[in-house]
Amino acid sequence: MSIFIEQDTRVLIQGITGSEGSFWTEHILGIGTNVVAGVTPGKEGQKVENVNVYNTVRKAVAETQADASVLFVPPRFAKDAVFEALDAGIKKIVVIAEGIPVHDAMQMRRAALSEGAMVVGGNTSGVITPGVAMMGIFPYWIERVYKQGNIGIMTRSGSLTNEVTAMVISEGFGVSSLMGIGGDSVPCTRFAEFLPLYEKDPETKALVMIGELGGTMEEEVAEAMEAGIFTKPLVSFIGGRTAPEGKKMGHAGAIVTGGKGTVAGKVKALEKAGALVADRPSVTGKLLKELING
Amino acid sequence: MSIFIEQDTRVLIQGITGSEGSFWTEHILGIGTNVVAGVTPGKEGQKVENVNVYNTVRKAVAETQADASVLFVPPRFAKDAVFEALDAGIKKIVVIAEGIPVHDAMQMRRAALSEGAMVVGGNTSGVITPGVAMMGIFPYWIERVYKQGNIGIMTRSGSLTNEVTAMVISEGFGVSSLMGIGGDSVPCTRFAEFLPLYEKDPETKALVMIGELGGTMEEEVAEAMEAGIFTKPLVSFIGGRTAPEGKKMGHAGAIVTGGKGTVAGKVKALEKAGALVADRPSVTGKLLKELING
Amino acid sequence: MKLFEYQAKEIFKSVGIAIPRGILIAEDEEFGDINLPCVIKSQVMQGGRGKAGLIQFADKANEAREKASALRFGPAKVKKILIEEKLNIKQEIYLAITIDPVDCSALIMASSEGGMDIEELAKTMPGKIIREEVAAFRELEPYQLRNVMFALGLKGDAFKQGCKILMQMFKAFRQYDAELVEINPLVITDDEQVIAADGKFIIDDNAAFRQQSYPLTRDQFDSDIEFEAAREGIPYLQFDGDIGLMCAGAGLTNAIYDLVNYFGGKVANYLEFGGPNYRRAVEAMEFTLRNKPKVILIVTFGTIARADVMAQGIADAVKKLKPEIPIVTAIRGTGEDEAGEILRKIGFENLSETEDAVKRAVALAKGDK
Amino acid sequence: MKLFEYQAKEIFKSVGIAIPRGILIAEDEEFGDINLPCVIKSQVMQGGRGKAGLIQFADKANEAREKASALRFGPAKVKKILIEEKLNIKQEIYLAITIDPVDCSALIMASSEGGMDIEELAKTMPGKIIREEVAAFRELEPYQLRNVMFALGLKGDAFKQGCKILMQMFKAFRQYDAELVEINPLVITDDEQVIAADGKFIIDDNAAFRQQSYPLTRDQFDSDIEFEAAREGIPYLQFDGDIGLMCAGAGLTNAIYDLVNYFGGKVANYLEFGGPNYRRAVEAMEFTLRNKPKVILIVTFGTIARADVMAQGIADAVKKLKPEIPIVTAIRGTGEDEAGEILRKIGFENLSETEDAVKRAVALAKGDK
Repeated sequence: MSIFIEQDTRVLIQGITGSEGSFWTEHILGIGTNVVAGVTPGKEGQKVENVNVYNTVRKAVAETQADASVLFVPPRFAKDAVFEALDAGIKKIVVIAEGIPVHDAMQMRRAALSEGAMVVGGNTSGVITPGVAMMGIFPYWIERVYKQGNIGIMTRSGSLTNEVTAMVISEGFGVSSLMGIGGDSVPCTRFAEFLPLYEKDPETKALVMIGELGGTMEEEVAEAMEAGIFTKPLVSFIGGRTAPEGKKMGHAGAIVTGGKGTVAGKVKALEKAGALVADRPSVTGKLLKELING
Repeated sequence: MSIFIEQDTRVLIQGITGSEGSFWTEHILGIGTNVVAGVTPGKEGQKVENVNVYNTVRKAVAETQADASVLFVPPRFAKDAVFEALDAGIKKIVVIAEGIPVHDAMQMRRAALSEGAMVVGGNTSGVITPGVAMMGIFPYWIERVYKQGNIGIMTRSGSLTNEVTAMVISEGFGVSSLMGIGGDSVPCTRFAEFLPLYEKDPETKALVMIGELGGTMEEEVAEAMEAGIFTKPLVSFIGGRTAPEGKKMGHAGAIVTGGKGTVAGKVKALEKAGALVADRPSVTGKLLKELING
Repeated sequence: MKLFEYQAKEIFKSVGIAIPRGILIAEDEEFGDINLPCVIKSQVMQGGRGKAGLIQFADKANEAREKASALRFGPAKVKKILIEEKLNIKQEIYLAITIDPVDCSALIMASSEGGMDIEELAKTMPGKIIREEVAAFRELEPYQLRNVMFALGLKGDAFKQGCKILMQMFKAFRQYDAELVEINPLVITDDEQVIAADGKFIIDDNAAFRQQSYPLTRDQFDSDIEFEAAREGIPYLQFDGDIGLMCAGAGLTNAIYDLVNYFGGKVANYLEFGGPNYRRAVEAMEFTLRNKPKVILIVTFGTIARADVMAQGIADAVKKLKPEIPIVTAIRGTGEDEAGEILRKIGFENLSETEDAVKRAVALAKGDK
Repeated sequence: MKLFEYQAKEIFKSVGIAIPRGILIAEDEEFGDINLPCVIKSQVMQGGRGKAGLIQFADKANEAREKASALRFGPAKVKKILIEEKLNIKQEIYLAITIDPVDCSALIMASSEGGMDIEELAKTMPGKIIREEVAAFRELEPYQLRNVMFALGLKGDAFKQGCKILMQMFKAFRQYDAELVEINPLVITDDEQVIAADGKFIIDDNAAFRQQSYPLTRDQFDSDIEFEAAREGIPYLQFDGDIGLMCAGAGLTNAIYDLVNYFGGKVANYLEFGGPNYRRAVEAMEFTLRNKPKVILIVTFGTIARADVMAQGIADAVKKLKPEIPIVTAIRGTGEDEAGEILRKIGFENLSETEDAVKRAVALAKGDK
């Protein structure tokens, strides 16, 4: 068992013939993921890493029963690709693209919600269950980060994930499932919406949340903990404690305006709900140990 | 018990200060309907038949807990009024207006479905439970039609309803709840979608469906009967057996094109599902008697 | 409102859908330059124009002129003719957008078997119809264009043109409150141009208040009476029997029409006497009488439309128009007792049962007294 | 991209939202005719213009000219000035549209307490904020305009103008891919005109490919370096410390920024070395050096961005630019062993732990060896 992606999940790769798509298809296959088809309009009949390419998701699903899709398409086409996957009945979608217009992202999230689907991203490294499968772009060959184990990781950041996760691993833990929710201001699925999956996953004993200044996603997790929706131990690191107000540090998610979305507020809410919050990445693993061992 | 509207349903009247709205408010109150508020933008503070008028549905609902609304607004404003009622959380809406653009009607139906609400109409006389309440424009004072009893009536036509119902009453029956679904080609709620309500209504022993050529709504009822969704006796009269192909007899609902939606097809489907179909209005009551008495 | 082919093509052109080069010749106009060989297409509402000889072909200008003249001044009396270049057809495609009332969607239907009637195709080869839906509130997305065009088997430049045509068709469908937009056939020419060789366009009458670019014209109707009634906002249909129907409500009218046939009669016309027309009995009867029926049958069972108001209107109309044919009435509903009284005063027996009224009208039309 | 007030007002005007009569004076321009009394508004990005003396009032043309000159040629060196008629204010309203990421809606916020800062208002009088949401795929409907305007207490002609203004604001919000459209205050004048007295407009940078009417200009940035980096597509932020950061990814950068502060250092600037920039080490280092930091701290933990490619880029940059300040690297991730090897060859010790790197950079900035 894992969350989101299983060994038998039938994965489709949209944009498979592009340079990113074909490069990562090799690695996605490499970890053991069950890739059943690829889609690139106009390239039907080709093969990438021995995976059949179709013109449309509809046809790929009809012929291969794909039930999950990871998208390697440019940001301006992400919305169309997500709609295409949803329309074909796919309920698990990962959107890697960085730079999706926020009005597009709103439509993507809204469409996913109304279809009862889970779209992860955009601007994410995706999803990985080390040793099992991945829909994303993780360097799972880096052993000091992608070691199998019982700690769930969910994160708003690509770059910081390796940093923090390495600290968790260095304390002797491993990772059950890692969900990159993406760094955009409107992620299609929000932190709190993954909690029920982690809660019921027997492989996950505790959860690490890598948060960031801006927005209200960390506060929503605190609320879910208070409401008893998530009851496992949770340790969080939240970047941007000292970030100057009103400055965007690289992406839209990481901005504080008018006192909303401050790290201080997030820390307070999480600690009140029973989580521990690391003030530096390096102590995350130690806090986790502390919390698990009581 | 009744369907759709109960004695304690808190009814709002949108467009209450207009000539149609104020005229029918008197009669809607007259039958005993629990009218709690009216809405006409700009007329807040006025009263119609002692009912308070508000500027917006949101405010009317906040102050009176209205939970159903009947709309007396011109067809070009029907969509906006329905959206306003849905947004305010109202789940039962009756749209009287005739002449709603079909593109508007599609949006109305779609919005109702996604809100889990039931919008009846447009182009309908509405809903009446004789002796209890009404949200509509029925001449309930005509005793040979609006007599209380145990026969549910659902109908696509205003004019034909009185005709057929009179024939049912003349055989000694009375009416439990009458639902006018409206004569437009895109009614917001379709025949088959009312069946679960009639099925569980203890006051309804049998159902009369007044159908019409065109569309597939009668066929959908036959399907629901075959699927066991509706199990009570059903008699139908369907107008337009001899209607010339391609001619619109007054409204968009009543047109046959290309052999689809023929009365013959509907009769065949209904009879196969166990319903009886009258070939003239005058025999509807007799068939009902025959079916009920076995 | 159903548009003429040339009007549909005007819309296509305005949104960037390619149409054949051609000219429209109205009643008194002279011939302009035409591209040869050409197709001469009568602009009439009726279907099956090809079989009826209303579409002709010509290789030379003389021939075209003669054939067009025959259509214009011969028995067909065609008022407008569209003369278009004849296309070199490589493939014909069917492409249409209509309304799905169950899913509240714009339903795109396409088939690589263009030129055929879609209803015929639906019966004989349902698997050949490609469907794509656009729900209310949603837009037609690029992937849907690809779904349709790949399924049609289009490639290269024709694929791109096809995508653009469908996108523009959809825009027109929404923009003009259409009930139907159809291109049949959509032609792919020998040199890979994708061109709308024919066009059907039906605009929702209920949206007329926001769609005023296409006013009603006489050409859209079979008769003067229908056109004039429509201009007055009174639904009127012409048939070929001898009983003139004035009924209130489409549902009841359908039932009466059936009953007239059931009892062996034939309907001359139907005029909608309900809704806003219930106070316009004089005009209504005037239109009905122009059609010269043998008997007028008036059946209503009114809700808003009060029976007494209708009856008074009929009394006024009889006084003013002095019809020389019998009139049968069954005016029921709100105020029916008063209605009976009013009619009795002018010597009419207001019947209570619809079937009795229909039987009497049928008998009167057959010459019984 | 955040627009200047005058740009926001250009958009307002183009969609039919009334703005005060006024003129824009750019750098070298002469004064035109102005409406008196007037407001002299410096077109700068910073907030709190009133308190900073960047907004002035004048009753006479001479006075206006003098005050404008002081702003243009004095220490503020304002490049563009908007001179507008002073409005006779009866009421000030707050009206804005922003994004609700949870409900995926356009969130309309309004308050009858215009002129105040909305965030201040949200803290002190949350009940005074009127909210109305328009979900993705949906349009702003007339009833929603009424909800807002009735809640604001508008009446008569002002009510109608208010409805229209909000509708047009929403159109602009969608059309321009806005993250924020704000009118604060929206003024109702003594003679019942409703006018946008100020305007904020932020366009989503990610939508730049379809929003090309507003190219980046130098005026939008605090420094030449920021402007030039932005033109190259490299995110760059200016701070006032002495450690130049080259990091990959916003998340890691935020953490490093915190760690620098945690260990007592100060950041001079941040340059995004990740994403598409990871192959552009030379340019990246060039921008960083222009800011004259005491030390450069390079931290990455790469996924797509390969550590060895980045390290090679750094080696090339050092060779080309010959920086005279110390450089600390912790370049990890895919290919990190090779990266260490490359860096070792140019005499760098590539650190493995982020904290070690930050501590060393802080120490170096303080003058330690």
